[in-house]
Amino acid sequence: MKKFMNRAETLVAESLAGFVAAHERLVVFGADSRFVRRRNLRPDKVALISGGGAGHEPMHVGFVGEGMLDAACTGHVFTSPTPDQIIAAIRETDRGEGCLLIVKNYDGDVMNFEMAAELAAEHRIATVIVRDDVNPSGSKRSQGRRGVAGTLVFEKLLGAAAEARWRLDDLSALGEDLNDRIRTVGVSLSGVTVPETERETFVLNEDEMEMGVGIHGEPGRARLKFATADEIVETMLKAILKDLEPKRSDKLLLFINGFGGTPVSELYLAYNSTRARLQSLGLTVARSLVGTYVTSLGMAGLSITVAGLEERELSLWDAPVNTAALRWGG
Amino acid sequence: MKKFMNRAETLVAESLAGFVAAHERLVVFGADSRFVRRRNLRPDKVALISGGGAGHEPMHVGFVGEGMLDAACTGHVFTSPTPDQIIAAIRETDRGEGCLLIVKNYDGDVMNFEMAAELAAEHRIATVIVRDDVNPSGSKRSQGRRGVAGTLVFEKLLGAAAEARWRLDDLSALGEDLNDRIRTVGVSLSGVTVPETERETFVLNEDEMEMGVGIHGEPGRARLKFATADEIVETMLKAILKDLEPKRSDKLLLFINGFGGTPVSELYLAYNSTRARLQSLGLTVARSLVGTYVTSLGMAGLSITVAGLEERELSLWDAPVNTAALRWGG
Amino acid sequence: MVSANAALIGGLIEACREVIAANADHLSELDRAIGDGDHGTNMRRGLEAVYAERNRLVQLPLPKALEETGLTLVMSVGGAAGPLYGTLLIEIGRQLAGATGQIDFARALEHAIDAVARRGRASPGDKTLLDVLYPVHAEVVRRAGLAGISEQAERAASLTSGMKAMRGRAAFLGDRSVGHVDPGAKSCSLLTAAICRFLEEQCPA
Amino acid sequence: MVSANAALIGGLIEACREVIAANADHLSELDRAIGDGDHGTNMRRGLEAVYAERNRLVQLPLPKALEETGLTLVMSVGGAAGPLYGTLLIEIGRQLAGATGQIDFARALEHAIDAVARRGRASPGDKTLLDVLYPVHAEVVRRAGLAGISEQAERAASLTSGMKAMRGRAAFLGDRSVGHVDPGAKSCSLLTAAICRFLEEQCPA
Ligand SMILES: Nc1ncnc2c1ncn2[C@@H]1O[C@H](COP(=O)(O)OP(=O)(O)O)[C@@H](O)[C@H]1O
Ligand SMILES: Nc1ncnc2c1ncn2[C@@H]1O[C@H](COP(=O)(O)OP(=O)(O)O)[C@@H](O)[C@H]1O
Ligand SMILES: [Mg+2]
Ligand SMILES: [Mg+2]
Ligand SMILES: [Mg+2]
Ligand SMILES: [Mg+2]
Repeated sequence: MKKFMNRAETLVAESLAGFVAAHERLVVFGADSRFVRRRNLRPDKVALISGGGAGHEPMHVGFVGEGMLDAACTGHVFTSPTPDQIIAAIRETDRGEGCLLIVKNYDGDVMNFEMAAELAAEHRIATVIVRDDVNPSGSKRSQGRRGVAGTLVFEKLLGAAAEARWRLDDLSALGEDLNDRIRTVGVSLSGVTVPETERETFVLNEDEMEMGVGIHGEPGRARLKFATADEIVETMLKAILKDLEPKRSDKLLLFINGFGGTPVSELYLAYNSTRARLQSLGLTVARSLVGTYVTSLGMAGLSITVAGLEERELSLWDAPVNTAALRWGG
Repeated sequence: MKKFMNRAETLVAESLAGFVAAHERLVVFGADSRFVRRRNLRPDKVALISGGGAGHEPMHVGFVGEGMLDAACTGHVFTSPTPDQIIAAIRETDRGEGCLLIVKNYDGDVMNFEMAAELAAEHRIATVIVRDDVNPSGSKRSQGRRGVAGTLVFEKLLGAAAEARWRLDDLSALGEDLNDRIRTVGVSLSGVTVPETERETFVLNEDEMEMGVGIHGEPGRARLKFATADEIVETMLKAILKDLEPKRSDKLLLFINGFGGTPVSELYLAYNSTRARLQSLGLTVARSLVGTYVTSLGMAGLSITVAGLEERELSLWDAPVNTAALRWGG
Repeated sequence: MVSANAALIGGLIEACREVIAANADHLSELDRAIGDGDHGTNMRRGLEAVYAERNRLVQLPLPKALEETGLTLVMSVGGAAGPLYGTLLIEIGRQLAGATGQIDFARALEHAIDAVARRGRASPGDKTLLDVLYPVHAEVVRRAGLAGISEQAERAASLTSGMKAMRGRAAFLGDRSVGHVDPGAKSCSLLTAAICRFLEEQCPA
Repeated sequence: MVSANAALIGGLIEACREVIAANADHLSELDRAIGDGDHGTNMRRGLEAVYAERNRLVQLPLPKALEETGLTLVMSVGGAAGPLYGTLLIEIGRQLAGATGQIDFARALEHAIDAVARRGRASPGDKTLLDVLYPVHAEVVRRAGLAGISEQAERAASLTSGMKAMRGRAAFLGDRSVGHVDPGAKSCSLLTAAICRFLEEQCPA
C-alpha cells in the first residue's frame, strides 16, 4: 500500500503540522506540539479534551474549535496518546471550570487517560467513556462496546453544551446518558496497512466483507459474503435496532461515516438505503450527517450510527460549530 | 473492487437521492430529478450552472447552495450529462439575469453543454470552460488543459461574485481571467473501477505512480517510480510553477485535493510538504484548502492546485458559502 | 402490414443495436486503454434508447427518422460520443429533408461529417471517429460497393492505432495514445459494417 | 568505574531492549491476528526510550530506577502496553523502595501484578500479559530457578492461544480470538526469558 509520507516515524507529526498550518485561524499547537488546541480558549467554560491514536483523521483534531473540543491529543497510528500529552492539554486548557475527558472505549485509551487524570489530580476532571458500538455478543464480562463513529456525536453534543456553559457534572451526566442512546455498526471491505508494519491487517477476497469492525483495521465479528447495499444496510440496521429499540415517536439522527477509502457517492447511496429502511419501519430521521469523519486510515467501508435524540439534544446538535471538519450555524 | 451499490444502472440516481435527502434544507431536485438545485433561488442574480459525469462527488452537487452554484447536472459515471438535463436546469434557474455555465474542459462536457446552449437559445447564456490542468506538452494543437480540481476554485469565486450580483459579462470575464491563474497537477497511486465495466482503468505496481492524471481514472502523462511525499511534491510543484510563474508578491491559494481513496492525514502531510516548499521559494500561502472535494471514484491519489489571487479574488474566496461540501462565513 | 420504409428503419435500428450490444465490452476495453473505459456502455445506452423508441421512429419518413434518432442519441448517450453521433444523424436527416430533386447521399454525408468535425473541433488524423467517417465518405463518393465501404471502414479504424490523439480524452495521454485503436473509430466501423451488411441482405447486388 | 548497581541496571535495559528489537516484527504479527498490529512497534518505541535514558537510570538505586523506567514506558509506549508495563515497574520499584528490613521480591511482584490487573480491569484467563505474570510470580514464590521461571513464562504464553480474549482489542473478536497467542503475553515471556538469561550470566548458579 503506497502512502504519501516521508518516513513512517514522522508521518503523524508532519500531518499534524500540516493540519495546524492549514487551519491556523482555528487552532494552534499546545506546548511542545504535544496536542492541538483552539486558538482562542474561552473563559468560564469546562475544557473538553479528547484524543486517541492517529489514523482516524479528521477525528479528533478536526473537531477542535468553537462548539466542540478545546484540545485533542494524537498518539502514534492506532496507539493511544501517552499521559504526558493529556496532562499537558489539561494544564493548558483548564480555565478553572475543570476538564471533561472524552475517551473511546479501548483499553489503551482508557488506561492512558486514566493515568493522566491520576497524575493531574490537582485539576477537577471527569471522564466520559464512549461506548457506541453494538455488542451482539451481549456478554457482560467482555469489554462490551467500543467507541467508534458515534464519538463524533458525543463530541458535538457535549461541545455545544460546554459552550452553553454547562457545568462539569452536568456534562458528565449527559455523556453517561448518551451511551444508552447512540449505536454504531461498521462494515469493511478491506483491511488497512499500518505504516510502520507495512502489512495489511487482514485480507478479504473479492466477495467478502467484515461485519462489526471497529476503527483500527482489526477484523470484525464475522466475515460475510459481500452483498448489495440494501442487504448490507439491512444486516447492519437489524443489529442497531435490536440494541437501541427506538420508538416511533423518537427523533433519530442518522450518521453515515466513511472509513477513509469509500467514495462520497457510495456513502450517500448507503444513506439513501438506510433512511428508506428506517422510514419503512415507521421511524423518523430528524437529522443527518454523511461523510468521512472517523476513519481507519484508508480502509474501504462505512459505519451506520443511529442516535435517538430528545429536543434538548437536537438543539445541541443544531448549535453552531466551527471546526476544521464540522461547521455550521453561527 | 467492491462498491456499496445495488445495481450499476441505478447507482447514480440512488446516490443523488441520498444526497438530496441528507441536505434537504439546502437543495432540492429540479424537474424530473434531472438536476439538483438550491432550495431557494435568489432573484436578480445570474444563475450558475455546472455539471459533469458522476464519480467526482462531492463535486458538483456538493457545491450547490448559497455563495456557489444554483444548479448541478450529473451524468452517468465519468460521462457528461446530456443536453436535456442542462436545458432543464437553465429553464428552472434563470431568473432573467442569464446563466453562466461552468464546464470542465473535456470534449464530452464541452459538446453537451454547447448543444444545450444552442437548444436553449432563448436564454442569455455564457460559458466558462475551466482549464486548470498543467500542460507540460505545451502543444497548441492538442486539447491543452483539462478542467480538474481547480474547478472548485472557479465555482467558489464565480459563485461569490454572482451572489454579489455581478452581471453575466463580468462573471464571464472573471472566468476567462482565472484560467490564467489557477494550475493543478494530479498524481495517482491506483486506477479506478468503473462500476458498469467492473475492470480497473489501469493497474500500477507497488512501486509505481501515474503523474499528471485527470479525474476520470485515466492514465496520466507519465508513469514514475513511487517516491517520498517531499519528492512527489517537488515534481508536481515544479510543473505548476513553471506554468504559473507566480511572483513573490502574489498571494497564493494552496488547495490539496484527495481523489477519493487517500486518507485525510496524508492530504495534510502533502499540504505540509507543499507549503514548506513554496515558502522556501519565498512564496506566500495566503489561503488554504485541504480535503476530498474533486474525486475520481475511490482513486488513491491527490492533486495540488495553486492559484495566484488578487485582493478582489481573496475576498470572493472568503465570502460566505453554504453548501453541502463547502461551508464558511455567514 | 409493415411499410418498406418502416422495415428499412426498423432493420437499421435493429442491426446497429445488435452490433453495439455484441461489442460493448470490447469498445469499453479499448476506451480503458486511452480513455475512461465507458465508450461501450455509452453507445449501448444510446442504442437501447433508440430501440425503445423504434415504434415511433419507424412511422417517420427516413430523413425525419434519422434526425429524431440523432436527437435521441444526444439525449441519452452523454459523453463525447452522444453529440458526435447525434450531430451526424441529425445533419444527414436535415440534409436529406432539405434536398430538392435528386437525393445526393454523398453530399448529405459530407455536410454531416463537416458538422461533426466542427462540433468536435477535430481534423483528420486526430484519432477520432472522423478517421473512419472521412474514408467511408470517400468510398461512397467513388461508389464502391457496400462490401468495399465496410472493408474500408474496418481498415480505417485499425489505422487509428498509429495515430497520436489530438482530441478527446486520449489527447491528454500525448504519445502514450499511440499503439491503441480509437474506441470511437472502432464503434464507427462496426456500425458501418452492420449497416452495410443489413443493406446487402435487403437488396442483394 | 561502573558500579555493580549500574552494571545490573544497564545490563537489564540492554537485554530487554535487544530481545524486543529482535522480536518486534513477530510481536506485531501476533497483534495483527487479533489486535491492530502494533504491539512490536509500541514495545520497541518504549524500550528505545528507556535505552536513550540509560545513563541517567543507571545512576539511580534499583527501586528508583525501576520506577523511572516504568514512567518512561508509560510516557513513550502509548496503547495498552504502556500503562500496563509501566504500572508493573513503577509498583515493583515503589514496593522495593518502601520495603523495610528484608526485601521480599515475591511480595513486591505480587503487589505490582495486582496493580496491573486493577489498571487493566483484567483477571487470569482473560488472555493478556497477566496470564504470563501470574505463573511467573508462582514460580518466584516457589523459588524455582531462573531457567524454570523462563520456561514457565514461555509455556504460559503459549497457553494463551487456547483462551478467549476478554480484555484488550482482541476481546472484540469474541471466539475468533481463540487459536492465537496473545501478543502482550508473548512480549512478557520474551522479556522474562531475557531477564533470566541475563541474571544467569551475571551470577551463574
Ligand atoms: N473532439 C472530438 N472530436 C471528434 N471525436 C471525438 C472527440 N472527442 C472524443 N471523440 C470520440 O469519442 C470517443 C470517446 O467516446 P466516449 O468514450 O463515449 O466519450 P467520453 O470520452 O466522454 O468518455 C473517442 O474514441 C473519439 O473517437
Ligand atoms: N485491559 C487489559 N488488561 C491487561 N492486559 C491488556 C489489556 N488490554 C490489552 N492488554 C495487553 O496489551 C496487549 C496489546 O498491546 P498493544 O498492542 O501494545 O496495545 P493496543 O492494544 O493499544 O494496540 C494485549 O496483547 C494484551 O496482552
Ligand atoms: Mg494500538
Ligand atoms: Mg466518459
Ligand atoms: Mg469514454
Ligand atoms: Mg496493538
